[in-house]
Amino acid sequence: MSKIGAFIPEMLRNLTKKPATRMYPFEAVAVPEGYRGVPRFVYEKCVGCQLCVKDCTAEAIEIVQVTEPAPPPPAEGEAAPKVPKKWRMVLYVDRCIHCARCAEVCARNAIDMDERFELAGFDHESLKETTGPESK
Amino acid sequence: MDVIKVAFFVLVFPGFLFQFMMAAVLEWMDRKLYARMQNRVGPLYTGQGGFLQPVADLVKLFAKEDLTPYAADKLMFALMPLVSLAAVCASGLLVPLWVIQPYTSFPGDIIVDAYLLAIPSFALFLAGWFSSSPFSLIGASRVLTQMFAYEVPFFLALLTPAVIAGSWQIATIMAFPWWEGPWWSVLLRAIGQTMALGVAITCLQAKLERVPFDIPEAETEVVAGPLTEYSGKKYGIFRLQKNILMYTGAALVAAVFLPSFPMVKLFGEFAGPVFAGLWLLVKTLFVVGILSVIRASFGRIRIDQIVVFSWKYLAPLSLLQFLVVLVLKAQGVVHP
Amino acid sequence: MDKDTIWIPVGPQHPFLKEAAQFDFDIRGEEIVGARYQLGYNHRGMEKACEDRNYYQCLYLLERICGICSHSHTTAFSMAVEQILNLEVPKRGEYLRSLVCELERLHSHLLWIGVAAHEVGFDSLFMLVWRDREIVMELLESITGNRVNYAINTIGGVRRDITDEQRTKVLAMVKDLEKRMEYYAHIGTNEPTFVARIKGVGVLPPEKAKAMCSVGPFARASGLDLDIRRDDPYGAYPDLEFKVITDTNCDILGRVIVRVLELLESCSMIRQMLENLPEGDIAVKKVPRKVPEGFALARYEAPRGEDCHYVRANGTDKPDRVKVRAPTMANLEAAVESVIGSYVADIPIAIASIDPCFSCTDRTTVVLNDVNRGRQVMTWEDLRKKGIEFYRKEVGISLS
Amino acid sequence: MNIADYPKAIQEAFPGKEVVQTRPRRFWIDLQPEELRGAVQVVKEKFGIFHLSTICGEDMRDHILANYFFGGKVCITLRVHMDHKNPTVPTLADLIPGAIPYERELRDMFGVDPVGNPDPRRATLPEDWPAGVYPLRKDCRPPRAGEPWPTVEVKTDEKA
Repeated sequence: MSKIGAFIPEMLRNLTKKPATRMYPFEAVAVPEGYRGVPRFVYEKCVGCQLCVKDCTAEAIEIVQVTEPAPPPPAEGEAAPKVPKKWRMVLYVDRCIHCARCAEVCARNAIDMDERFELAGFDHESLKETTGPESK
Repeated sequence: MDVIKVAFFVLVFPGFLFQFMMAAVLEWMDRKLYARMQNRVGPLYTGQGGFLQPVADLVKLFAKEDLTPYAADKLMFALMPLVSLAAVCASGLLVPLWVIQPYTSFPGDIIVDAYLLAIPSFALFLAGWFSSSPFSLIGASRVLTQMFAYEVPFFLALLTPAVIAGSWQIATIMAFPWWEGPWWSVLLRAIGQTMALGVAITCLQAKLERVPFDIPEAETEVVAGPLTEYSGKKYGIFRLQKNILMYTGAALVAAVFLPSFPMVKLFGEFAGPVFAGLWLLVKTLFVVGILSVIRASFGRIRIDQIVVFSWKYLAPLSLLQFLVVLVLKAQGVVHP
Repeated sequence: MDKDTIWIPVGPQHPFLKEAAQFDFDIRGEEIVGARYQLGYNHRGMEKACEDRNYYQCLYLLERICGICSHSHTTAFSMAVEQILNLEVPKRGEYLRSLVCELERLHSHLLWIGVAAHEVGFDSLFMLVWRDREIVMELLESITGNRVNYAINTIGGVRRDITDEQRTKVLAMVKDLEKRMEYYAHIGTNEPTFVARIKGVGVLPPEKAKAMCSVGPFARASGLDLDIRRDDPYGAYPDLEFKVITDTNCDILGRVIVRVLELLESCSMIRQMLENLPEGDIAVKKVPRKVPEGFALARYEAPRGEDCHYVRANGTDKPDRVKVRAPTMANLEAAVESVIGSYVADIPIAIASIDPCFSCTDRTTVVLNDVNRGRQVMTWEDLRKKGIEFYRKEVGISLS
Repeated sequence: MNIADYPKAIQEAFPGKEVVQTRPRRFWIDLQPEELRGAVQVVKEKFGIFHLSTICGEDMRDHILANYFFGGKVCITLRVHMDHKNPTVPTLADLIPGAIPYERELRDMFGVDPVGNPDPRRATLPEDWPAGVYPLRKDCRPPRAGEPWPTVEVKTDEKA
């Protein structure tokens, strides 16, 4: 059977309760452990296999080889010193959908997720992040 | 000198400026209470505790672009906000902030006040009718239907204290010595008054078009009803009008139904009127608080349901209490 | 249409629609005499886009079909792909999938109750229900790493295990939430203004629900005993004990009752799953990237009803065809028909009673310039320029 | 009926047809368009499956395929093979009113004409979508990121 004003007691009780609102932009909100933020690139580990590029749904990752000046030609009779290739990641944060597939697929664990979530900018260019060794 | 006095009376106190302030304060209080009842914080950042938020909203609306639909009647579309604002401001002048108010207190002012309070609904109807959009038309027809539902019980409820006091002047009704007479007569009068207060507050809620009676402006059904096409300054004026209406309506209900005390006798010629005014404001706040609780605790009903509710329960109830009062009066127990 | 009838357009933009869709109603006075709907405002070309992407890309793309039942779409899709690959998902993986599914059902139904209350102007109930929904959202965030797009599924299992700490947290939450839900059930069926708006409104008789192929709580409220979790079991459901809630009211009150009771049922399922969580792997270790030729249909009980995914594989790492049938598509026609004969005021709540999700329903379009009509797709820059020009000329304001 | 009894019963109900069973609860039957309505009657009356889950069109390059998924305790899929040039299929609107939106979608996306469908409107495509372009057919390819959007010169479909 319906009762008129069935909700009034709850309403009046709420007057004495602390509001549930969080003062978000003024008080920081902690993210839980394991939160999927933005991919973080550890360029020392990357071998340039491009698996993350292939699996990225949003096509937000580019892995480019760092072009370095050619090493000095080896002296006579010596084998050329092996220069490891270096890779740089260009991440379009505006396209990233934070699914963490790149981190999962990477065999060398060169990508993990950080805990950033306040991502906004006025244009696409400001949301383009490049991580990798400085090209000399 | 007299001109300046009248101008001060109309424009500053208790005229437009004072009403504007009261409207802002009451809107802030209503929003804050409503939010707290829903476990939210409500307005927070403009002024102390969001106190200036209503004013800020109004300033924002006045700065916005003002559009008039191509198909609308330009004159009526522009005129209706002003007409309704003028009507509620005039009705605000009739509220006796101290015991006898100059210029506007006269025998029969309660009738004038009740009619002035009905004008905004008509203005709203015309505004919706002349803006020529399907949502406005539906909203306009709902405004009128709803008005027929609540206006009669509201008038009947207002009559009760007038009949008890035997006067059509709000100030005289307020000055009526309700504590005099044998205890059972006081009790019977109090019961009649309480019933009338309940009817009046329900009707006031309907007049203000707030939940559960916000049928003409039901956001999820007809966008904003008659105000769908309004924007900028004109919408701002309608909003201001609604808030002033909340003040004047609540003040009228508080003045005639809630008990007053002979402040002049108690505190003297000078301090008495000040205390009378403050006491009326306290009562007004109380009425607005009840309105907020009603707004928070119910859902919106349908237009057919409000008509049924009003004619099945409200109108018989108001007739009943009116009858009780008439019988008491005929028995001579009302006048001590 | 005679001259007494007014046509009111509801949408594509309307306060009661949370997403864009077009409804046309013919009304006479306050009564509705005709209703039509038109979809297509949310087409994003997902089915077509899937044909150009590999299975993992598809998985996370399909998660973005809908923000509320994101887990439903990924589970259904990975179930279909696993069927083609003949993969057996480990028991623990199945349980975790179903756990997230039931948590998602909790938050989806709580969301719906809030929306339904808002549609009838009962904003206090809306605020309080959504406050409690936030608890579920936070739990989902801590379990899966995100509030909305959980991305916990992968082909062959799930990606994250649940810790003991999270397990106790979920169990405690379920206990708290059950109490609140009983209270909301009490309010939803007792508050006179709320009940007056939902009782006897949007009536859909059982025969009609059957003929219109309705699904989910919408069909169950009309007395149809349909539930994929029981009829075509998947995941952890064969091991669980649960009732299929049906109601014979056939109106919106029935849909409220069904959803509220399903919340309680979900709570009990979550408890069962967490108490009997099997040990072991959570996903298949080696999943081939190329899927052999084949086809499969996965059916899944999403919070809103049956979700069908059909996948055809052609031997490469990209699917040949992905078909998604979201529950709203099945229910919308019936919901629109059930409005006819009621009042204008009932439109929002009657349409909302199927928990519509137009993003789920629409999925394809490509914008082309139509040369014949001289219409052109305007870029954002062009539009901005045109606006500034307009204001300079017509209003005399310089905005640049 | 038990799940184990279904394969035999379905084979008996569709004599002369090859019934493919991929999972315990999934049955696939190939049909010609004119056999569809009879098969739907059989599914409805013999097995009591009244729920049409959806209709899924497919472009198989050499022909067009429409899958009718009937879902109850088991899912029986009727697969209708149609000609690529002028695909038509009889409507199910009178047997199962719930099929109307799916048939409209099929018409929009694949150009399959459901003969007798009472609703001639577009289902999901915009009203000024060019006639004769069916987005889910394999020859219609959307541009990828970076490619220019195409401009096609076609006559606008006026009836929509």
